[in-house]
This record gives sequence, C-alpha cells and structure tokens, in this order.
Amino acid sequence: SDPAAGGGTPKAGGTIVYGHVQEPPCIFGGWIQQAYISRQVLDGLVTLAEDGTVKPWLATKWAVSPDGLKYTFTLKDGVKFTDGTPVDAEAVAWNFDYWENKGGNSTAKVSIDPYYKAAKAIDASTVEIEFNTPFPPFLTLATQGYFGIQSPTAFKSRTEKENCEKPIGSGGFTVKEWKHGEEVVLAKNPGYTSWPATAKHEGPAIVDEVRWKFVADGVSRYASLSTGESHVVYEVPTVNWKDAQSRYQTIRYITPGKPVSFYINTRTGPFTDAAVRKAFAYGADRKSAVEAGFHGVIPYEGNPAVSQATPGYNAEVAKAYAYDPAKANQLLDEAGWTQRNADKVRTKDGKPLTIKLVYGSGFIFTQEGATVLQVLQEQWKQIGFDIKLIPATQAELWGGKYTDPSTFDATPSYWTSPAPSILWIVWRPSTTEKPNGSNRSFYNNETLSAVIQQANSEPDATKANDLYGQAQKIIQDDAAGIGLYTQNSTYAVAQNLKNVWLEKSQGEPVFSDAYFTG
Amino acid sequence: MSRLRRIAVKAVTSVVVIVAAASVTFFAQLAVPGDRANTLMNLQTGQDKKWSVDELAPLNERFGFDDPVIVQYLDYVTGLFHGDLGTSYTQKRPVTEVIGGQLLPSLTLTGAALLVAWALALGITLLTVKRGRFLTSLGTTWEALTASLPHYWVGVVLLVVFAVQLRVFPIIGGTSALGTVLPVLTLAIPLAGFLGQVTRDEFEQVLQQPFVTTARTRGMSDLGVRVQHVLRHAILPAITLSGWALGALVSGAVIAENIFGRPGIGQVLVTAVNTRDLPTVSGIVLVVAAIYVVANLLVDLAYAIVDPRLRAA
Amino acid sequence: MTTVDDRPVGRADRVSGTTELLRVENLRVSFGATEVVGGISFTARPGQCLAIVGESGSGKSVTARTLVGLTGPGARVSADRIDLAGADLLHTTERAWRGLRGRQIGFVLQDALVSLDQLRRVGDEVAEPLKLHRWGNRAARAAKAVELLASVGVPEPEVRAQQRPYELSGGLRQRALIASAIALDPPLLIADEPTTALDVTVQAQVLDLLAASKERGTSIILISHDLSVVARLADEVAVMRDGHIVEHGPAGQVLHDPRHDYTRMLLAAIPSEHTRGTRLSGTATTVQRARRQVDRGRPVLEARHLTKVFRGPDKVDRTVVDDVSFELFGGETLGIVGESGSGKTTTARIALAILEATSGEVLLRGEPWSALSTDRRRPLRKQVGVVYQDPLSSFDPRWSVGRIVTDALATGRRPPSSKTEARDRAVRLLEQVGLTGAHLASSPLRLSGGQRQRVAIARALAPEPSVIVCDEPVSALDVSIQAQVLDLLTDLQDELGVSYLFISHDLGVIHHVSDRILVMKDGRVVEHGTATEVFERPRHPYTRQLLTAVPRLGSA
Amino acid sequence: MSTLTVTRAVHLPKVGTVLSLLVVAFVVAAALVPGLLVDGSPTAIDLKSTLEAPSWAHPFGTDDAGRDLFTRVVHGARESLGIGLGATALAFVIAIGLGFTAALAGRVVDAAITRVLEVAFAFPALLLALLVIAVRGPSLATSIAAVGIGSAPGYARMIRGQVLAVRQAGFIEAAAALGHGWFTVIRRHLFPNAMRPLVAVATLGVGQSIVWASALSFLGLGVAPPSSEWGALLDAGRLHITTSWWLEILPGVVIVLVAISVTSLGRTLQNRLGGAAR
Ligand SMILES: Nc1ncnc2c1ncn2[C@@H]1O[C@H](COP(=O)(O)OP(=O)(O)OP(=O)(O)O)[C@@H](O)[C@H]1O
Ligand SMILES: Nc1ncnc2c1ncn2[C@@H]1O[C@H](COP(=O)(O)OP(=O)(O)OP(=O)(O)O)[C@@H](O)[C@H]1O
Ligand SMILES: [Mg+2]
Ligand SMILES: [Mg+2]
Repeated sequence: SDPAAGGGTPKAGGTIVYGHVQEPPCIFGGWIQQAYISRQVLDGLVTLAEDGTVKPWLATKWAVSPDGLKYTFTLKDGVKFTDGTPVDAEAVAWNFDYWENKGGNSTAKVSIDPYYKAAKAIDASTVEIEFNTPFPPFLTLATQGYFGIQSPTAFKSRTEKENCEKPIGSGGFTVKEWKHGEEVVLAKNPGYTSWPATAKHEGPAIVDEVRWKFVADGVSRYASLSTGESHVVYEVPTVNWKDAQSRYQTIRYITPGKPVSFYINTRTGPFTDAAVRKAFAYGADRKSAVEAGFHGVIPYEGNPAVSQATPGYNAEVAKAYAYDPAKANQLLDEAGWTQRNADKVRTKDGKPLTIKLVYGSGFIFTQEGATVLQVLQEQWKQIGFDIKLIPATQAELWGGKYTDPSTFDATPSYWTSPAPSILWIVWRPSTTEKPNGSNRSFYNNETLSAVIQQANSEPDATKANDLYGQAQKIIQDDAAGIGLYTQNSTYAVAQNLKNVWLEKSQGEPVFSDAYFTG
Repeated sequence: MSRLRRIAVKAVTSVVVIVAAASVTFFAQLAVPGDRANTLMNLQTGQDKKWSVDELAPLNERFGFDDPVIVQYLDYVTGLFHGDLGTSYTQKRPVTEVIGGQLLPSLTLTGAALLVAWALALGITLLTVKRGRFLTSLGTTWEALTASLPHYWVGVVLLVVFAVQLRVFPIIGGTSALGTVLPVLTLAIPLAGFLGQVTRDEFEQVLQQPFVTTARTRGMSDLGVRVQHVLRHAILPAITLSGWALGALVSGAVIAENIFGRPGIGQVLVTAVNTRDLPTVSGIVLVVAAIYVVANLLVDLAYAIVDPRLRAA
Repeated sequence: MTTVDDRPVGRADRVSGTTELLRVENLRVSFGATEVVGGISFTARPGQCLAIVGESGSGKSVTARTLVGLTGPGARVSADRIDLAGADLLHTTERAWRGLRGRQIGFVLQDALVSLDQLRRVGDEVAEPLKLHRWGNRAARAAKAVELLASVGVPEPEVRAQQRPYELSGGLRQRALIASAIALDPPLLIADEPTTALDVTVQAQVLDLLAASKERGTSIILISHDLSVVARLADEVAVMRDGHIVEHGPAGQVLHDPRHDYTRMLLAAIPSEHTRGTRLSGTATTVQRARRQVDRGRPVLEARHLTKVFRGPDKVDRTVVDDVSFELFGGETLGIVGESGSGKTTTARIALAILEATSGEVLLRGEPWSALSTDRRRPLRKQVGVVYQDPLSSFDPRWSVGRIVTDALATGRRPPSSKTEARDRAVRLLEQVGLTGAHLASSPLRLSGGQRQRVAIARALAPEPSVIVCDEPVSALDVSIQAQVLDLLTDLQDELGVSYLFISHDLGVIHHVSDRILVMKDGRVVEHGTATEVFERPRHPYTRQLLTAVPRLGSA
Repeated sequence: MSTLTVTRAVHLPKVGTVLSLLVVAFVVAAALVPGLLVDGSPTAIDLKSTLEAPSWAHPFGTDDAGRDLFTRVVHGARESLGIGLGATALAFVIAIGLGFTAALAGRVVDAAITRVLEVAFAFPALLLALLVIAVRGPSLATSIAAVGIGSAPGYARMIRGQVLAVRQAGFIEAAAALGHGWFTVIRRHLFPNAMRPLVAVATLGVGQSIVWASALSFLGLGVAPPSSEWGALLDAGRLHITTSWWLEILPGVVIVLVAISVTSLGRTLQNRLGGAAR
C-alpha cells in the first residue's frame, strides 16, 4: 500500500514523542498497560481488521479442523526475532505453552483457559493449537496484544529482569532503553519484515524512534502537545476534547468487551431482591450523568454485559431501564421499602436502603468518572437510596479487600476483550470447586451459563452472536449488572504526524506506519 | 579518643535508626490487609478479583509469602547487611536498582529546592527585616503567604502560567535543567516562606542584641551590621530546620514529580505502596532514612561551622 | 550641614581639666509621649572622669547612647547644644556619625557579657573599629588587637585573640570590650556600667584599667548605679533621677557632702561595715534597733562536711562544694560570701535538700533532714523557706500574687481552713512585707523589682519557717530598694526570730546583715568567724584580697 | 528564662490580624452553620448549568455537575476544619504523652523515646499517610489519623524540649521547696507552663494540617465524594485548570487564605504569649 496514505509529504526518520499515562512494571504481561507497549515490540499470529475479521500477521494462513478442535497456522517465511532466532513453529508453540502453563501471561491464559489444550510444531512453519471444546472466538482473542510472540532463545538465556524490561520480539521496534519513571525509548527495527495485513505501509518503521513517555497529569499531558513537546497523547481530558478536535487529529476508540458497568451483589444485601436492582437501574439518569461527567465525549452504554464495539452486541438490550423515577419508586414500594427515615432514605423493617458502592479511585475511575458517580448518587438519593461512595485505592482493590460479598453492594469496572466470549469469563458461575473471582455480581445462573457455553462453541458466527445476545438479555432482564459507559481510549495527534492508527482489538496505537510531514 | 568514640556512637545509632525505619516499614506493610500474592496477580492481569489458593500458590512459593513472618523478616534484615535490599516483586529488578535510577533526580530536586529556598529566604529577610513599615509588612506578608501555599497548588499554577501559557519552561522536561526549574520552585517557594519566617524572627531578636549595638558604636553601617553580625546568628534556627525540611521535601517531591512527569523515588514509592511491593517500599524508606541521617549530620556540621560554641560542648 | 573632622583630637589638645571636649546643654530625650531625659547639661574634659549615677531607669543609658547617636528607634532628641571638640553633634548625618563612632568616641556597652559577637573571634571583635575606620592592613590589625588586649591586662593575648567570647570569663570579656572601645584611642570613652556583672576583684582591675586610660588623657564618662564604684574614678559626679540631674559637682563634694536629699538617701542606703545594726532606708538618719536574741542552743540547721561533685558534659568530675560545714542557730544570720562560682548556691540548695550532696549531711533541729526520703521530708519543708536572687523566675508566670501566697500558706504549719481565712492571712503577710491587699490580684510580672522580692519574702514566710535560705536576695536590686529589702529582712528577724542563711557576693551586704560569716572560694570554706573577726582581722589571704578590692566611698 | 520573656515585637500589621480574624470567623461559621451563609445543598446537581464561570448567581462558578462551587466550599469547611483540628489534637495527644514521658521518666526512657522520634523523623510523612490509608482506606478519619500521626513527632520533640526547659525554671524548684509533691508540681506548674507556648504552635499546626490533608486529597487519597472537603475540590478541579480555572483556583485561594489567617493568628498569639518553642 501507499506509504503516504495519511497525506502530506512524508519525511523519513524523526522521533515521535508519545505521552502515555501509566507506567507498567514490565513491558510484557497481562495488564492492558503492558499490551500497549508490547504491541510495538512483539508481533502476534493474527490481527483484527476494522471490519472485525481476523487477518494474517505472523501467520499467513490458518485452517480449522472440521470438529473445531484444531487450528493449524502457517507462518510467514524468513521472519526473525531481533536476536536472530527464527520465528518458527517451535517458537510459537513455546509461547503458547509459556502463557498457559508457565504463568507467562495470565490474561492470555484466562481468555482461552478452559478450552485450550496444547500447542505443537508440526514442522518449521506449521503450528497446531489444540482445544478441548470447539472455541471459535479463539482467533479473535488471539489478536490481542497479550498474544505477542517472544523469542524463546532470548527468554531462556536472559535474566528475568532483561525479559521484563526488553522482551525480544520480531516487531517494528525494539526497546532501546527504559528510563524508569520517565520514558521507554523504542528504536526502529530496520530488519522488520513481518508487518500485519492491516499495516498502512510495507517495510520497517519510518520514524527512527518513539519516546514513550509517562505523564500522569492530564493537564501536562495535553498541554505538551500544544508546545510541541509531544506529538501524540493518550487519554485527552474530556474537557479538552473539543479543543483537541479543532487543533489536532483526534482518535476515539471504544473498547470492546465489558463496558464500565456495575456489578450488582446478588448474594447479600438489598440487591438480592431483583426488584430493588431494577429500581436502582431505573432510578438514575445514567445517560445524562455520563454526558455531564465526560462532557459529551464518552458514550453512555446501557448494556451491562458487552459494549457497543463488541461483536454480538445486543442493541435492544441496551435500551432497557431508561430513566424512570416513577417506575423506580413503584418497584421499591412494591418491594416493601415503603418507609422513609429522617434523611428521606427508604427503610424496610427499620433498615435503611443503604448501598455500598465501591469504586477504584484514581485508576479505574478518574475524576471525570467520579463526577458521574456523584451525579448518580444525587439522583438515587431522590428515590430513597442512600448511596455510600467508597473510593478504594489500588492497594485495597488489588489486595482483595472488596472481594467478599459483605463488603459491597455494587461496584463498577470494565474488562476489555475483542470477543463476546468475555461473557464467560465474567458471568461463569462461581462454585466452590471452580470459583470465579471475576463474577463479582455473585450471579450464578445455570441458563445463562449454558447459553454462553453454547455460544462460545458455536461455529456459525450469526448463530453464536444470537446466543450471545440472549445471554446479554438474561443479564439485563435480571439486572445482575447495570450499564454505565463504554471504556474509551482517546488520542490526539499533532497535525504534522500522519498514519498513527489504532489496532482494532484493544485500541493500541501503532507507530510503525507513522511519518512526519515536511 | 572521646571524639572518635562519639563519631562511632553516632555512626552506630545512625545505622540503627535506618534499619529500624526499614523494619518498621516492613512490619507496617505486613499489617496492611489484603494478600500480597493476590495484589501481584491482579497487577499482572489488570483485574481486581480474588484469586483462588491454587492460582496464587506459585507466587506464594516464589516470594516466600507463606513463610512465617519472622523468617521473612530475618531474610530481609540479613539481606540488608549484605547490601541486598531484595528484589522488587513487580519490576523483577533488585530494589537497589529500582531506587538507584530514581535517586539522583529526587536528590537533585530536593537539594536544589532547599538551596533555592535558602537563597529566597535570606534575600528577602536581608532586604525587608526592620526596613520601615512598608518593606517589613511586604516581607512578612510574602512569607506568611508562601508558607501557607500547598505544594501541589503552586505546582499546578506554575505549570499553567509558565509552561502552558508563557511557554518559558518545558511541561514534560523530565530531568533536563530547564525542566527542573518549575518543580524546584514548586517545592522551594513554600519552604522559603517557612525558613524566612524563622530567620526573620531570629533576625529581629538578634538585631536587638547588645553586641549589635556595640558594632554600631564602632561605626559600622546598618548593612554591615546585618551582613557581618546578625545574619550569621539569624540563620542558625533555619539550619536546624533544614534537616527536617529535607525529609518533608521528599514528601513534597512526590507531588512535584506527579505534576511535572518527573522521575523520582516519590513516584516509585506511591506505586510500590499501591502494588504492595514490600521490598521496594522498605528499600525507599531505608534510603530516605539514610538521606535524612546524612542530612542531619551535615546540618550538625554546618551548625558547628556557623556556631563554634557547639564544637566546644 | 556641619562637617565633622573625624581625625582624633591630638594628644596635645588633651590638657587635663582645662578645655572642654564635650559640652551637652539641655538635652531632652523622649520615647513617644514619655520624656526619659528631661533637660540635662554636663561637660566632659580630657583626662577627667565624669560619673553619671542614679537608679535603674533614671535615663543614664539613654543619655549615653544619645552621645553616639544611637538613642534608639522612635526616640526624639533635642538639645540646645551638643558639641564634641567644637563640632556640632546635634545635626550630624548617619554617615558622619559612623565616622565619629569608634574613632572620636569609644563606647563600652552596659551588657558587657553579651556585647561581643559570640560567633566571632575576640581578636576580630577588638579589631573591628580598626577595620571600619580603615586602619592598617589585616595583619597589622591582628597584631594591634593582640597589643590592645595586652594593654588592658588580658593574659596570653595571642591565645585570647583566637578564642571566642564564650571561652572567656566575664572579666576578660569586659576587658576585651574596653580594648575594642579604645582601639583607635578615641578622646572620649563612654563606659556604661562597665563593672556591674563582675566579681569585686575583677571589678577593681577594670576600674584600674579605666583609671590608666584617664591618666593618658582620655576623657571618660562613667555610668553606674553604684556610688562606691564611681568613688574610685570620678572627678565629677552627676546624680540622675527620673531624667534629671539632681546634683552635680566634684566627686569629693557629692559623695561626702551631698546637698540633695536624694543623693543623701542613696549614700545612706549603701550597706557596709558602718551600717551594721542600722536601718538603711526610710529616713536619712540612722536609727539604732533593739538587738535580737540569738539562741546558741541546738543549731536550727547544721551542715556536716558537705561535698558535691558534678560530672560535666566532658565527663570530668568537678568538686563544686568541698567539705563545707556550718551551724545556724535560732535567730541568727549566717552569711556566705564568695566569688561567682565558688559554690554558694550549690551549698544553699543542698541545705534546702533540693539537691543531694555527694557526701555529708544536713540536720534540721538536730534531726536528719537531707537524709530523709522525699516523702518523709515533705511535711518538714514548712520549716525551711527560701528567697531567691531572681524572684520573677521563681514565680509561676501564670499565677497572681494572691495565689502564690495562699498556695504557700496551705503548705505551712497552720493551713488556712477557709478561703476567707487564706485571704485574710495573705493580706496580713503582704502588709507585713510592706505591700497591701491591693496587690493580691496583680501578676508578679507587673510589679517592680523590690515589690517582687517582697512577694517572694511573703511566700517564704507564709509557712512560718524557722529558717529562710536567702540566695542573693538583693543582688538584682537598686541600692535604695536593696536597702528597703534588707531592712525588711532584719525587721522580720527581730519580730519572728527566724534564722537566715544569707548568701551574697557583696561584702557590704554580708557585713551589714550577718552575725557570722563563711568565706567560700572554689567550693571550700576559707574563713569562718563572726562578722567583726572576718572583716577586721581577716586571716586568710583570699579574704584580705577580697576586702581590699571592695570599692569604698572613702577612697574618693 | 525563655518562658518568661514576655514582650516580643508583633510582626503582622494590625490590619492583617483583623483580616485573619474575619476569615477565621467566616470559616468557623461555615463549619458550624453553613446554612447561615448559603442556602442550597452542596450536592444539588443542575445538569443545565454546568461549568459556569463565576457570576452573581454563582460567586465561585459551577462544576461539571452544575453544583454551586461556593456552596460546596462553605459546606466543605466543616470537614476541612475538622481535619485541621482533629489532626492537630491527635498529634498533640500523642506528642504530650511521648514528650512528657521522655522529659520526665529518666535517662533510659528519654533515650529510647528520642530514638523512636528520630526513626519517626526519618520516615517520610507521605509514606506514613500512604500506609495508614492502605490499612484503613481513604476517609475523613484516615486523613485525620494520617496527618495527625505524621505531625506528632515534631510536636513531641518540641514538648520534650519545653518540659526540660521549664523543669529548670526557678518556680518549679520553689514549688518543690514549699513541700509540694512532684505530681502536684507537674500538674500545677510544669504542664501548664510547658504547654503555654505550644498554644500558638497548635494554631499554626491547624493551618498546616488543612494544607497537608488537602495534599492527600490531591493524590486521590482523601475524603470520599461527594464531600466537598477543600482538598477534594482541588483534586476535582485540577483537570479544569486550563478550561474552567475557577474550579482549581478558587478553592486553592480559600485554602491559602484560611491557612495564612490561622497561621498569622497563631503567630500573633505566639508573640503575645512569648517564647516560640522550637
Ligand atoms: N528604646 C526605648 N524605647 C522606649 N523607652 C525606652 C527605650 N530605651 C529606654 N527607655 C526608657 O527610658 C528610661 C531610661 O532608661 P535607661 O536605660 O536610660 O535607664 P538607666 O538609667 O540606664 O537604667 P539601668 O540602671 O537599669 O541601666 C527607662 O524608663 C526605659 O524604660
Ligand atoms: N547542676 C549542675 N551541674 C554541673 N555543674 C554545676 C551545676 N550547678 C552548679 N554547677 C557548677 O558549680 C559551680 C558552683 O556553682 P554555684 O552556682 O554554687 O556558684 P555560686 O557561688 O552560687 O556563683 P554565683 O555567684 O555566680 O551565683 C559552678 O562552676 C557551676 O558551674
Ligand atoms: Mg543603663
Ligand atoms: Mg549563686
């Protein structure tokens, strides 16, 4: 394709300064913050195109066995990792084994976990991935950055620290230096041959370097564009979005997977009663709150299960529970929350309708998100809910302080995934033998479970999506979750930098096609 | 001999203080509720769920989280005396390295802030103490104002005015000289107000001392009296406070680093506490404590240079 | 604008007594609305000493400071004339003043012990006027400083020049200060209370030093509240009171044949051997009092071989009190005299059983006292009272006079049973010490020095003790107030028969009040006897040295 | 004797003291009866008038949920002041315990406590706050605890020094010589006189605690929303500084004004009472 597809006169070389937010502990790993950078360094087997189809990358083609249990990938010829190791079937099989069995990437593992069986090299350029049960979403899932292929030689011969800081892949860039606390310097891989089918040009990266800076402060990050100190910034503060649109190239990416929606604790507390959950859903103008909090930049998402960017999204489901305070009041009255105490909070048997709403403060919920919650809180108050907003620190949340059902009634969070099979990860019943810590609604519904499993193994995409749609409806009908907004990534790009694009599965920026104009 | 002994005692107590600080941190972190392996697992996956015992087993095994606390502690302390601060759970690097890379920017920032604060405080004191109503109230008001300024607010305002609007300084200058100016000012301005107040108090008191009058009766000018006699006495309390101030600056540095996207141990500390990266947190405390101890030794030294009375004691 | 010639007046001009060096006419100084100097006139002549004497607050220091243009912020100065060697000082610019200070006028500040910059070397301090007036180069100045220190009698001047003021004793500091003031050999030297803080022996040396300077033709203005100090040096004396000169004349006449009542009162108030058994205050005429009875039976307080060793910060032991024994009988006053640091206060504190002796013991009425446990001793405390040198610091600054006295009453032999009784008795006590019930509500902070000491005495009396330890009870007071307090103490003794352990460094005071005297030096009792024995037939050379050093009016 | 120096020059011009008093009075009124100063609710949202610049209707403008910032500032006074007072009180309780024990309980205890204080000083205050928050989770009480514990060692050292100084005072010896028991002397003389100069220090501490607590909020570790504790307002306003300046600047000005007022009152008090304790 045309290297100048982005317009303008391309100039070779140059350094892109990219302002990112969070610094991950390692470059490769199962956190999306890691996928963002590792995407620059590691190539995947396959990639996702704009239209949602899976396209070749390191694998030129693939075949699925008739029983749906075996995927045979044919690898591109002559591709080498930057340490000289060939990207062959052995290497790919080793990577799968590393993720799934050696704790190499827990997110990769969890995406395909109960289905995956084994990977093996058939010959130098053919690798076979075997499953226990048919799992069609596999190909889509494999387009995520978590499935980046590393050099086994490098991995085995180097220290853990080196593998953490400078994973060796076959990608468009290599990690030149990591100035911790400041930036990761990525250098062009001049011998790059394995660009994906979706690339905007063929050949190695056009720029020489990408300086991947960590700028936590939104004001600084955005302002650095205006002074020319950076060329691309991530997470444009929504207050600046209009300004950004008028001055820069902007990209807004709606993340597929679970949107930012509330898990509703169906095991203990007031929300064990479905009517109360529904009243909760009806009781606040979530759409307006989201618009106010995010200044109209980030779309409201009524579907608690999957976001509008996810294949198999059920748009009908998203329309449920539109703001209706009368309905909410009626539901609560019927549910027996008829009395009000001095603070106008509804009570039942003398107990107030208090909801502990735990949210990750600062890292899942930015200030903007916190504003949304406060607006909702105020509206819920009108219909008699007493909402206790409980900001949780990263340490508390990750340390498991709020995992027990007694600790919260509702908690919002998201989970990015390019496939609706995310439903299985989130809504899989949690049993004593097979606990599912991700099912934070503690919602064990056998029908739902059956429908999702059926969908996950349904080879026909239309049928599968139909089943996924049914699953979304079950969740929504039972108000086991309540939708809020889509998880988004926003980018602003300087006018003189062209062809910065986002890969489809997770919205990671791709710099290997980007070029400066003269 | 007794001098040597005093130095030896001082050195030993310093080491005790440092190790104690790190040990307190070690135990304090164990007291933090929540499971370290669970945190690590969530950190690796970007999730916030509870993992099963089986899932956490490898991590527990690897970092020895299941060992009795006392074993973990002894391991840690033994390591300390071998110069080994342990390995970061999250970054997979030795803590010495994690901190090492961030120490210089932090020291530059706090050190420069202290110097600038001193320069500002002294300049303003010399120019405005007892210089007529107007200048004096200008000086006191400035000091009272700046001493009350919250760091972060100064930082944000400086950033917007000088970097975003006027573009005099870079916004994300990192550790470059120009990029260091605003973070340094962020820390220095409130501190200068504080040091200035202390110095001014003392300055005023010293100005009334008989020896100052004596100097005047010898024919010395006002400026001469201020610079040659009063100043030296007036800076003593501020010197004492500088050791403490350096400790406080470390806390302030986190904020400045945050706003100006500057590397430094402050940032690492916040992340490490959040991710329950125990060795890193303890390591940072150890280093900060060491800096504090050294700073206070320097303060003692500076004090003894300025005030030889101490040397006699 | 008058230009002032800033060359020092030549030696030849300094013909003793004839020409005027300084003439001040009708000088007035006020701070805000209060006039502290109300129109005084005097002259100073080369080779002569003018002494300005008067009580605290009479305006002496203000006058002196005005003469160097440093009256202080907010001062308004007016005069008909202030001339120095023919030049007008009234209309002098700050810049011109700087040329005069140190060069034409040497000034020795009142607070000698803190008048040198503690952080600088003594040599630098002494040489500072030289440097300020661009005298010689660095090396020359350093040499000159040493020379100056030697000239004021500082031993080992090279070493001292390298030391800092805090490493020098008070006497040496005072001398260094004088050395600095005379560095440029100014024709006029103003010395404001140059000996107040010094021991008698050192005081004598400093006065000799000034006398030598006078001999060389320097005109000296000596300021002091102590008439006997002045007597040694002054050619002319001006007595100040409330900002006015009430009497002015040749020293011999003013000191021996005073015209003004105030001067007479001041002179009469000086305690000495002549005043024993007489009243010092009140009327100018001396009144013989009835002699009180001393009960020579069992001693009220008895100290046996007291020794106190302190361990200094340098871990070196110092014996501060060394084998001190004494007996104090009922109705008797035992005086302890000695130089600063000789262990007087330490002895007193051991006697009070506030400090534990390293060895030796104190008996109260023949019973163990210092050997008792704190709890056993507490009920006996009412028998021993104490009056300190600095009454102010011995009062809780938050307490009123009434509270202080009633608190002491409550600890006494007969604790008051009701509030009214406490009040009544407090009022009676205050009246006994010459105060009134009106003082009950006052804070000691607002009382004058003499009034404070009276409150302290009232507090000491409240528990009705048989012994009162007085540690320098009058040292901080003006001579006239000192006289009142000493009279009060003796009156109370006559009336109540209490015994006093009376500590002072002032031989005059000791001589005046004591029946028997202990002379202490370096922690040891060097002489012990009745007042007459000790003062008239001193056996120990140290006692003799002390006695000769005492300034006396007679020597003028 | 330092405790007895009574007169010291008063620094701030009288006008300053009066203004400070006014500010403090206003804030105290806001904390006690916010309804007196504003009538709306601090959480009342109005999605039709979001991000409005200051005007007569909204003297401090509105935020992105259309809440009136002035109302929020007034209602935030209670928590902000509460943190300031609470943290200072907590710090003093700890410090009095440590300081008096160290000064009075003998050499060994003194040495031990002095060492502990030294370790505490070597401990970055921020880390302490982070740890407390990690243990307890962010809340009003945690902020108070974090700031209070963080500032206690400084006060403890001051109190120790002060007690040691006052212990030397003549009136302590005089009281003992009168036959009062040690405990009585401590209670009646030592404690009140040692603590007196610290009244001013405490006042200064309140101002500093407010600033400190707001720093925690600024790091996202403060009081839970929808509280309008001032630090939380600053945290919320931060992103808006280039677009809706009032959301960041005005709460900041309020914090600074209050801190400076409390501080200058403290200093005036210090000068009146005499003798700063360091
Ligand atoms: N700077 C000043 N401002 C206001 N009043 C002052 C000032 N200096 C001195 N005074 C007052 O002037 C009066 C005379 O003071 P001065 O120091 O001259 O007394 P003095 O005779 O030297 O007493 P002493 O023997 O105590 O030194 C006192 O009442 C004093 O309070
Ligand atoms: N608590 C103490 N620790 C160590 N040394 C002390 C202590 N108290 C007094 N000394 C020393 O003991 C010596 C005698 O002191 P003391 O106060 O008894 O002298 P003094 O005769 O009362 O002198 P002055 O006339 O100056 O009051 C001095 O050298 C003093 O420094
Ligand atoms: Mg005087
Ligand atoms: Mg004494």
